Amino acid sequence: AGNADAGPAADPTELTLALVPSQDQGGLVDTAKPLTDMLTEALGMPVHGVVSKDYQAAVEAMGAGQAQIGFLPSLQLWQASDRYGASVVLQTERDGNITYPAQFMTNNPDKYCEDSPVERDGKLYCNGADALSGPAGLDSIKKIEGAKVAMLGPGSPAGYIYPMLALKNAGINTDTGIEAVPVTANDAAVLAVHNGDAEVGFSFWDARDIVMKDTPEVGKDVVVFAMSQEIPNDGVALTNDLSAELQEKIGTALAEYSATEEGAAALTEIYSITKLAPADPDSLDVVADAATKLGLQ
Amino acid sequence: MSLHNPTRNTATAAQAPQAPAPVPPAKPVPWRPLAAVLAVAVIAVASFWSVEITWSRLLGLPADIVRYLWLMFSNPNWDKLGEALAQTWRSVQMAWVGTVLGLLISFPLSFLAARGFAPAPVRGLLRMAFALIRAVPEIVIAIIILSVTGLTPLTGALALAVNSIGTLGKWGYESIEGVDPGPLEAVRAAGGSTSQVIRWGVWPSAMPEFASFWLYRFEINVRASAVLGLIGVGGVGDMLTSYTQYREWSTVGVLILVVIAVTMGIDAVSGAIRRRLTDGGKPQ
Amino acid sequence: MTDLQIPAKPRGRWKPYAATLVIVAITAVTLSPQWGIAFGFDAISRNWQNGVGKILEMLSPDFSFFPRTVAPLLETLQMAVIATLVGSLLGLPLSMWAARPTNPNSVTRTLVRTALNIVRSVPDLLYAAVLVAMVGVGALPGILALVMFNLGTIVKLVSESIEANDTGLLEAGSAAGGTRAQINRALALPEVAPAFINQTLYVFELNVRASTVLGLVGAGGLGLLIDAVRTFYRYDQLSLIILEILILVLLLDKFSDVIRRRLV
Amino acid sequence: MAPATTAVPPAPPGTPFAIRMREVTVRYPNGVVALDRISLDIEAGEMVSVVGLSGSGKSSLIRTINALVPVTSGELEVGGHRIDGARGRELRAVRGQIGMIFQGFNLAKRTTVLNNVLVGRLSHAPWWRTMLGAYTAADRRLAFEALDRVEILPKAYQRAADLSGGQAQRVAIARALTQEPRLVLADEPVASLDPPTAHAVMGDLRRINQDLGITVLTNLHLLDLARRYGTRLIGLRAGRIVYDGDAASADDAVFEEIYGRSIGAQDVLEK
Amino acid sequence: MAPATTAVPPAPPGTPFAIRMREVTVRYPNGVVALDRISLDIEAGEMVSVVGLSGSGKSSLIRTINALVPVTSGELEVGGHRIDGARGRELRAVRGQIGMIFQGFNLAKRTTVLNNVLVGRLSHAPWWRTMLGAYTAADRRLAFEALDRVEILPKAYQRAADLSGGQAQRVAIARALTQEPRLVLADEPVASLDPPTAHAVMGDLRRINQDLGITVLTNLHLLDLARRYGTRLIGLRAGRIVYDGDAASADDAVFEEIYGRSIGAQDVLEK
Ligand SMILES: Nc1ncnc2c1ncn2[C@@H]1O[C@H](COP(=O)(O)OP(=O)(O)OP(=O)(O)O)[C@@H](O)[C@H]1O
Ligand SMILES: Nc1ncnc2c1ncn2[C@@H]1O[C@H](COP(=O)(O)OP(=O)(O)OP(=O)(O)O)[C@@H](O)[C@H]1O
Ligand SMILES: [Mg+2]
Ligand SMILES: [Mg+2]
Repeated sequence: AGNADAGPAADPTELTLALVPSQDQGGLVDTAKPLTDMLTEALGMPVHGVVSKDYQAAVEAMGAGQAQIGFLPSLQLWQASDRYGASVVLQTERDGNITYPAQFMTNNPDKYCEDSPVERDGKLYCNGADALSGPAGLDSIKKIEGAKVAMLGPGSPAGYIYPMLALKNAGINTDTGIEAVPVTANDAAVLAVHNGDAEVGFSFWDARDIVMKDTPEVGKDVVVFAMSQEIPNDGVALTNDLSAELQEKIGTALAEYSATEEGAAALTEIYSITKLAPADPDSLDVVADAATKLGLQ
Repeated sequence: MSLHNPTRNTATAAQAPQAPAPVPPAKPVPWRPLAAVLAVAVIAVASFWSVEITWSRLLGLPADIVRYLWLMFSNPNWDKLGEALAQTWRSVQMAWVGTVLGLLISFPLSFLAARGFAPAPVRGLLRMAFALIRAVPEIVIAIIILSVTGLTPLTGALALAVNSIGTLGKWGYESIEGVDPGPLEAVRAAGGSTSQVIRWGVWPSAMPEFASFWLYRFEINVRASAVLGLIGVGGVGDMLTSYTQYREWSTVGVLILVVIAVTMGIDAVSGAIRRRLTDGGKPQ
Repeated sequence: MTDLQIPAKPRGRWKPYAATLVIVAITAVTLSPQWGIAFGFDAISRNWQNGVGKILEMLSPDFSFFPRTVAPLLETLQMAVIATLVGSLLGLPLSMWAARPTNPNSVTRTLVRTALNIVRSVPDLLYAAVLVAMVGVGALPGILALVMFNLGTIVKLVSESIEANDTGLLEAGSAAGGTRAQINRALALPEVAPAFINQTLYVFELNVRASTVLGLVGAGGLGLLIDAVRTFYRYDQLSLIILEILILVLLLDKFSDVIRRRLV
Repeated sequence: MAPATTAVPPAPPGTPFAIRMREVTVRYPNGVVALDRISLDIEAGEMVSVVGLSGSGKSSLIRTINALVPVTSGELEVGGHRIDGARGRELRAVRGQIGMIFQGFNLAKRTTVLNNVLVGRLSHAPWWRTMLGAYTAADRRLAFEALDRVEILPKAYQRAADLSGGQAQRVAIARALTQEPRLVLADEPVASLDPPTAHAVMGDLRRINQDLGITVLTNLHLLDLARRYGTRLIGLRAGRIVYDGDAASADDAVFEEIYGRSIGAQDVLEK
Repeated sequence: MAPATTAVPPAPPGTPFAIRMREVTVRYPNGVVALDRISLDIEAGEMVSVVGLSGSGKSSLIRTINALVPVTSGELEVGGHRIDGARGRELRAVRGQIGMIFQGFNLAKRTTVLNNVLVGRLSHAPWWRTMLGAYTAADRRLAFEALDRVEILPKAYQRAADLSGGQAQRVAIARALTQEPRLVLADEPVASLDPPTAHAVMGDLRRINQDLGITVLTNLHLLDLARRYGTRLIGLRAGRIVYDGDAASADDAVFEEIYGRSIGAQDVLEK
């Protein structure tokens, strides 16, 4: 435990890293070990890692000083800095992108596709969504009006915030204009569309991969017909009770680690991260804007 | 005295013709139970009628069950067994500490919440507290505690302890109130004080029930770690949800086997203890 | 009377002490920093204000949020009612099957017990996740998951209370030449009724609380709403939802209190 | 003596049951020998009292006759049916004709008196009726008649839990009568009743014996009752029959033989 | 009659308790009046039998004397202590000197005979000892002596659940004796015991009355026992005293007055 009365500017003698794996990716994360091992060595103090799947828990832990380093999804990055003054230092890069799109899927391509679906890697796309980056095909989402839509909880960027923002921008009243079928995981959104519980579903691109493991036909039955605007990737926030030097040290250590070949390999292997890039605070404004527009009042 | 009376066949055969039928009292109409049954029926019908369910989905269920059982158990991923056991041990630790803390706190409180052992205001307050604990979602309790003790297994144990107090307290005062009043009266008649009445009048008869629901709560706590796993304090529940979410069925199968083994183990121990306490462990 | 033939203390009196020792040992291990969860009071004494702060934040419910909670609350109740009803009606005969006095046949009894132990050991979260893959999202997987969960709980609690009760009266049925089913219907049923009704109410409460899980399978209800308000740190709205659940829990407590005093 | 199985034809419907025991031994799983090679013939229509110390085997005797306790060795026949080893449907049919009054009444406290009495019809009514609790008018009439006979008809719709001890005892008797039994086994039916109530109950038993000719076997603690209401007296001691004869002529010497040397001596209390 | 509170000094240690009741009425919450303006004086050292129909108020009388049932109106004094209205420590001290034998024994079935008997020492031993079950050698010796007196010492370490009815009854008596009481209240202590055991128990009660001078008040069903063992007989009917006099001289006319017109008549069973 930290020695509280060692002086006002004293940094804790050990750190806790809270890793909230992005739900918006295809792989399973159950350890923070490579990161904490590396940080322990680089900082010369023990760093404990905790994988938390609850957004609120991680942010509150940072707020209460129980965790100092947070690997958080975009909305929570913004909330941590907004509520508890944490500073966002790094953002993750996947396949060279620091952003990713949300996808609109349907089991009724005849209604939503302007062109005939094309196949890529065993999955169908239409309306130019096969470019695999957003935005694409957003003209077609007006047709969603009145349909049943499978969506995630309001904390999910790809499963809720960005697609809903797109619907709003397309002139649809998101409270009354669609019939929400709530789900809380990306695979469930895909399945809801596949099973016909909803005509349209939101998820990250491309959540169909998860489901195809035991339901292979999902790539053909569920067609992606639009991609949202690009969503900022998750990133790293540090609490404001750490001294500037320590913050600096942590940021550098992480960035350098991802630059080494072995570091990059480990990050890709475990978190599908190819690089940790300096944060672009502006990219979070979009999240903040969306969250305030859509927040529950 | 007629030992053998060949003309008599049965009670009715000879009696029915001449004797007038006895007049039973008017059958009382059980208004209260009838009203209760009616209310339940109305609520049930309303629920079934208003809920939006495609019942036809149930038709495919048996085939689906077979398919998923196959996915889980045809080729279990034994590589994960070690980790599963380690996480189970962690769950058991949290559950154990949570149960022990919970029972230490709830045990005296449940006496204060039982009719006849404390003033009515104390009783009302405690029952309200038990109800409140049960009303707050586990994860919210966990987050409050997390701001005190951080993302550690201790948080998990404390959250389980707080949760346990709500249920154990309720079960406790219910079974205390259900105790046979006889022995309790005997202690009172011998000049026993309230604490002595509890020790020698209530405890001997309530003990098996207490032991059985303490063990049951332990079992619940092992499983409840699924929710706590979400906040990152670990445990087998966390693994279960993650692997299910990413549809790694072969691993899920292994995890289920581990959980079943643990639960059955607890159940066997609890059964043995219960038998010992209720009938002195005599052979069946 | 000075020469009492006091009987020797029976052997085996060390057993309770040994059991206590084992329990203390397990607790020590689980509390220890090396093998267990590192129990300590230092964090609590240092940071308890944090927890109090959070609780204080929750003490002012936002009543204007009430209209938004009505529909989810009804949805949760709807599923809880159906699941409780189905679960308890299936659970009643199974409980009799799983209890020694009402089913002396040890083979079928063990069979039912084992099956229900397995049913009970699978976390509700898992039922929900698997069932949503099988029957799609919505109320159906939620209700099915709850029914499984209810079955396990009811059968365990009710069969234990059958075994704890006096069972001499069942002999009267045997002596009158009744079949097992007849005896259970005519004699065991009225005797387990209070326990059964109470456990059913308890399970109903569990089902309302399990709405967090129902949210997971897209069944909506309070669970989803709780997730939503948590995402935006609306502790005032959260406390309103908790208040609603609390009222429900208190009502159920009251019911079960009345039934216990009336029937027992 | 030759086994009586083949010699005696099953009793025709309606006739009272006789009991034949040949060298019946009952040993409980814990090793206690409750009945020790008992041979006993009770004729149809007799009214027999059984007396003995606590633990002498009175309850075991009655429970063995009804197959609630299995026979360890020996032969037991009730109304011409072999009971030792009988199982399932056949056993239920015989039991259906034996009315049993338990020492502790064994009523279902949480249901009505009437429902308790209708338990006596279980083996006679169709299965589905007993499941639904929808007994025929004839069955209900039998139950009401039995309740009337023991003068407790007004309580028919009360919960059994609300009865006083004497009333509960009478309901247990009515249940046995509702079976239209050919044999009544009563295990200490008047323990803990005050004298007027005790006499009323014993009078009821004598009446069904005399009026209906039903065989009655009663365990009793009270010697004056045994002498007054029984026609035959059986004394048990440590699982063996130590007296079997006329009830009226049993004198104090007989009772001293049954109960042991002297009142208060230590050996009369132990098994 | 003036209230006796101030007139009678509290009994010195060791002397038996007397009982004074003045116009005591007991009404249960459901409206039943169990005792109806009873006035009664029982001298220290008397041996009194109480008889009456089921529901006449015998148990209520005994339970009122021990303050297990509150007095609705009237005055009640035991051994010079006012009982109506007494609470807490004072009441416990008085109760600690009244040995009570319950109708249903009221043993804690799941603990040993010895622990049940040691309940009699609760109000005498230090609190922590009673909590831990760590009684002094002197207390344990008292318990063993009481068990020996009722001839059940060998069962000291058995679970109370494994006892036969008569044995359980004796443990209840031993518990009352272990209190070193100045007054014994016995509620139908011999119901459901066979005659030798019943006489042994009544003999025990008479012995503690005669040898130790302890006041004894016994409810009884059996008139011959009441006549034989009591020095004074009290007849209750519907909550009132209908007879109070010498036990030996109570004849059949007295009993008919207590029990009602005739045996078996319907009205004797109802409240
Ligand atoms: N279920 C049982 N298991 C083992 N032993 C038993 C069982 N029931 C009775 N016994 C023993 O068998 C013997 C005879 O018991 P039984 O109940 O027949 O006596 P009883 O004559 O009816 O006595 P009581 O007058 O107390 O009713 C006793 O020693 C008793 O301890
Ligand atoms: N706890 C109670 N609440 C209400 N009424 C009661 C209670 N206990 C006894 N009674 C009623 O009070 C009256 C006297 O009961 P009491 O137990 O004193 O009778 P008793 O003479 O001891 O009878 P028994 O011989 O059956 O033991 C009865 O009418 C009874 O129904
Ligand atoms: Mg017996
Ligand atoms: Mg009484």
